[in-house]
Amino acid sequence: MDKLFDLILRAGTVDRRWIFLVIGLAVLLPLFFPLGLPIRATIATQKVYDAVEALEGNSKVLVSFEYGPSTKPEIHPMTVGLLKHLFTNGHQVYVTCLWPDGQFMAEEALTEVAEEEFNLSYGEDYVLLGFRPGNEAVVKGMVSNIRKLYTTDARGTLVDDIPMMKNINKVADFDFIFSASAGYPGTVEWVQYASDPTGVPISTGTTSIQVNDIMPMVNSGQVQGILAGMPGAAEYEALIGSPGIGTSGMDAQSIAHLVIVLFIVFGNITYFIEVQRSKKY
Amino acid sequence: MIGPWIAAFLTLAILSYLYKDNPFYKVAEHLFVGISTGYWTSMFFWTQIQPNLFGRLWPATEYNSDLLWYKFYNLLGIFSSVFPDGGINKGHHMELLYLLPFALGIMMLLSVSSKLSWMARWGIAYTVGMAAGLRAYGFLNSNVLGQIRGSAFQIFNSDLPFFALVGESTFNNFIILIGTITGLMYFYFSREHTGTFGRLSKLGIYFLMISFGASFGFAVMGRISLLIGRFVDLITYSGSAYNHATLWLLLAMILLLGYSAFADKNNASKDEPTIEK
Amino acid sequence: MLWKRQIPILIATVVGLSTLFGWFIDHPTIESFVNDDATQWYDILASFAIFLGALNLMKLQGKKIIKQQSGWQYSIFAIGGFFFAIIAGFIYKGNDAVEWGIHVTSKGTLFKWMFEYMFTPLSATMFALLAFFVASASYRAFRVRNLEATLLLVSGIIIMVGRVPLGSSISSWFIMYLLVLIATLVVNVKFKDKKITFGALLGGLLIVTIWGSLLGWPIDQPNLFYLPILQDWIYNNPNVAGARAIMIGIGLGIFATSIRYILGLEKSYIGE
Amino acid sequence: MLKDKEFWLVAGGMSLAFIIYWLAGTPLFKEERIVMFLVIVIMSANLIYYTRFARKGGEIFLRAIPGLKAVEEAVGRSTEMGKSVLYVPGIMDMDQVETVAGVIILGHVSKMTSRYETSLNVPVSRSIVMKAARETVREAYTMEGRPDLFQDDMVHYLTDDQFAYAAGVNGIMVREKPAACLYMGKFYAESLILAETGNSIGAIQIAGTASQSQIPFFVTACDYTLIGEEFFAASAYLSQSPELMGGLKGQDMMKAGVTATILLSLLMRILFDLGLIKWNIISILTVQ
Repeated sequence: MDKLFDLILRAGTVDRRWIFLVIGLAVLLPLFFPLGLPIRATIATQKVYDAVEALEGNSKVLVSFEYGPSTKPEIHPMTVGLLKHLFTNGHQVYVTCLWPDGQFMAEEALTEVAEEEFNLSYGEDYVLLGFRPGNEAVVKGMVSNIRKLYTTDARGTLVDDIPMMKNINKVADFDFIFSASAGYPGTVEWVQYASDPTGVPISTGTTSIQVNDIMPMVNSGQVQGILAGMPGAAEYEALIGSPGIGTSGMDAQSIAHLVIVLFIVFGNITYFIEVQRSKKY
Repeated sequence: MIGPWIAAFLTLAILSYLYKDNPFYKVAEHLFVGISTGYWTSMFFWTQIQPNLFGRLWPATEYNSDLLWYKFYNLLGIFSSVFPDGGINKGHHMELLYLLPFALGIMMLLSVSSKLSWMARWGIAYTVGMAAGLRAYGFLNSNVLGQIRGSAFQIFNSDLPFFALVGESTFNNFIILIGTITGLMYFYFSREHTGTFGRLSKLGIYFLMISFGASFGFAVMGRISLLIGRFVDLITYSGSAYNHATLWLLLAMILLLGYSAFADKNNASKDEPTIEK
Repeated sequence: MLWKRQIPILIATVVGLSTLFGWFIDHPTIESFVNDDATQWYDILASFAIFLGALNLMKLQGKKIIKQQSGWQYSIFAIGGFFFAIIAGFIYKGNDAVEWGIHVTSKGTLFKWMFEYMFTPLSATMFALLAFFVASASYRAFRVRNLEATLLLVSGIIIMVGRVPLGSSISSWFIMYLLVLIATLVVNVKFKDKKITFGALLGGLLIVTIWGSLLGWPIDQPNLFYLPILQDWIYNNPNVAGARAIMIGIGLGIFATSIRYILGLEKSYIGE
Repeated sequence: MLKDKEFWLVAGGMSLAFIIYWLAGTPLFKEERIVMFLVIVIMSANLIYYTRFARKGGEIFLRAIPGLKAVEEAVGRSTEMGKSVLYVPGIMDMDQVETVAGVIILGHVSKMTSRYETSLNVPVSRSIVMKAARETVREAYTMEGRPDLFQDDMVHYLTDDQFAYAAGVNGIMVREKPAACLYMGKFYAESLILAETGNSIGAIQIAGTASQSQIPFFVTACDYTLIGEEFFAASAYLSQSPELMGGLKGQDMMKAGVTATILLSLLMRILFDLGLIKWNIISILTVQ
């Protein structure tokens, strides 16, 4: 028994690079050999899905991209899933960006979903209004008058020449807002300055770390559900029945979490042995 | 075509830090510091100074080449990319009040000379004063008043069950109330944490710890997702469309790092006297 | 001394008071100053200031190269990278169809290329390093040293497992068996009597087994032991309580500190 | 600071002016924000009261904060080991109150390093912070009578970018191996990169931040952490000046007030829900 304990103790003081290696493999291997764990939607994700389902046909939906490449793995699967859902249900999508690099993300998502998968026509089914600097001032500006802020869209077309922009003058003209947010400016600003004052319902998808900040608003009903990080995206993909990057990442995510938990348990076993031994002597 | 190779190299170079501090990481780190400084300098200039400052001082909407003010502007026109002909069209009106931040900005730049370094103080004082005024109100409103309102729940609400794991319940509301008040007690500075007060503040710490644990759990989730994203990119770059960039670079780096580790070992055995224990 | 001391303090006080009380004044000019201009001015100021920083960086890295201090070769990359970004930002657009100004956010420019193939992989990978650090930190620090550390650990683990698909595949009965084992371990440490330990183990296993067979082993019942539901409860209740206490503390701290700056009680930020 | 008589004159004058303004029908006043206005006035008055109380020699007890005691130990240990102290004032600019607090604490830390003749390294991520931090450190060294030890490059700029800054600070840590790393300011995701690297080089680490989502990382990876409000109290503790310590007492009274308000509003709500009073407390707590 003592020998076993010695072995465990020795393993417990292992160089942290071994931990790095194991975590790396725990993430990498499931990407090559998927397990196909079942995905079950949480209440918050279900709320987002229900909110989108509740929209009447041909609704006008504002989707705002507030994330960049460094948080792309968490948020991008959500926006792709949401766009698929919106286009399947035949809604019109208006895209804005509060982050400069959000525009690149929006271009990518729209090309993938609207152009390649759904073959929709720009200006009639979807429009990319693009990035404007000014953080929450942009949100406030859109609430009072979109046309003052956006005279042209991201591709340089005059907004007046875009068919689907007819009758769209301010945020209140939309039926739904979705904010895909990785920080400031993001969901909080949309809720404070756009959704709360105008009463247009809003849903959100955020990075895991931000969920803590937004959750009180979901509980109070200011926000219709929340997609929390990559697992949130995977749950949404499962709800709309179109598995994507989120779903394929979930096996890696589950395994990595399991490995970390095992590390913690193992660390505590060595700690336990150490304490017992120090008591003996 | 060279882009993905560079991207794959930089990704691997940063990851190599996990093994140890090495020349690849040092190159990537220094490059990153340099590029990002240049990136943000350009970004700030083109999204703040040019549109929001110059765009307000010389807006295209009020352009009039007879005015002395715009004559001066035309002189600046040698930098045509920053000061295009006919004023700057960024949707602003002329607001000469913006000469004030302009002046503070110039003073900030002048403070580079050590004799004039006091000039930066004005800008600093402005920044601190503004932050203090805005944040004092904002935080008092959302962090204090907003949270007090959140805690004043309805005890006599017949719609709520007494106990429920999912959703709101009276029991849950009490948990939140007790946690909030005892948690606040932990932050008392002018009282020794002993006796009943100490026990309550201890209970408060327990709530804080649960909260920290929950945040930590969420953070683990987010960070792992990001790593998945990085690996997916690397796998993309290892495809034949990119000439298997990832694989080649990985191989080259492992060889070089392995060689340097080997060389280090030999050096170490030569230089250092052996110590027996 | 007037220029260096009194005026800066006066600026901080006047600006602080006007932004603080500007919130209460119903006048378009003051409203727009508080809402937009005040922060806009700061943004402009900070944009000027970044040139100072860039200069400082170049000075230090340049000094390293000239004096050939250790690792000076790497400083060449820092300086090279900076000038590359400045060229992409101010001198060479790489796409004539795009105007100056929007070239920093448009497709097909050198700036965008730099962003995509240099800036993005670097920052995203640096971010992804956190996955490894988070693992090593939790391995090292999550120990059941005392009740506080244990609470941190337990709530962390429940959230970690409960949020992912794996967690919803774990039956609540499995968790109950696990709890019986842990309880047995605790009993063992406490009483140090093999008989009691064995009795506790047997009793626990029996209770769970009988209960389970009566209910027919539903995966998410009783929901107190079903991780996705348990994590939701922790998250929405004890977590909110702790977070709220910290939030109120921070709010009061920031308020009190800000008032000190405005009243000029604390002025060491300008070197007093 | 004003003398007693002058103080009451000024305070009375301001109250009088406000009453006149109120009676005049409060032109240009956003009346829906009156609750916030009163809260601000009461809280500020409370702070000023305790500041004056302390200045006049009133006794104020403050409990010990372990993290703050450790700061001096950390600097001392660096001195013994002949290594430097690394100070990171967060990654945000001076428009965040946390950063300003971080710069002020830097002032106290640099006093210690000048006394112990320990070298100090402050990489910063914003140019305005560089300017302010430099002035603060210079002043601290001058006040301690060691202007000769001060160099401009002690405070140096790295980059504005979050992760590039983290990479740069990482590099400094693994190459210079400071014996103490202090993180005081506003942090985001880079917090754990810094704290884990600091841990791997075996430095004493003390963190202080009000960034709620980052506190857990510091708590797990650092030796001491100043949590939320403790961080703002730190400069008062370190300065030992009676005014600032009086302010802390004022802060405590504010917390007591908040607790009382929570309980009182619960009670009012019960009375309202039972129909005993006609007025709902929630209506005044809702502020636009």
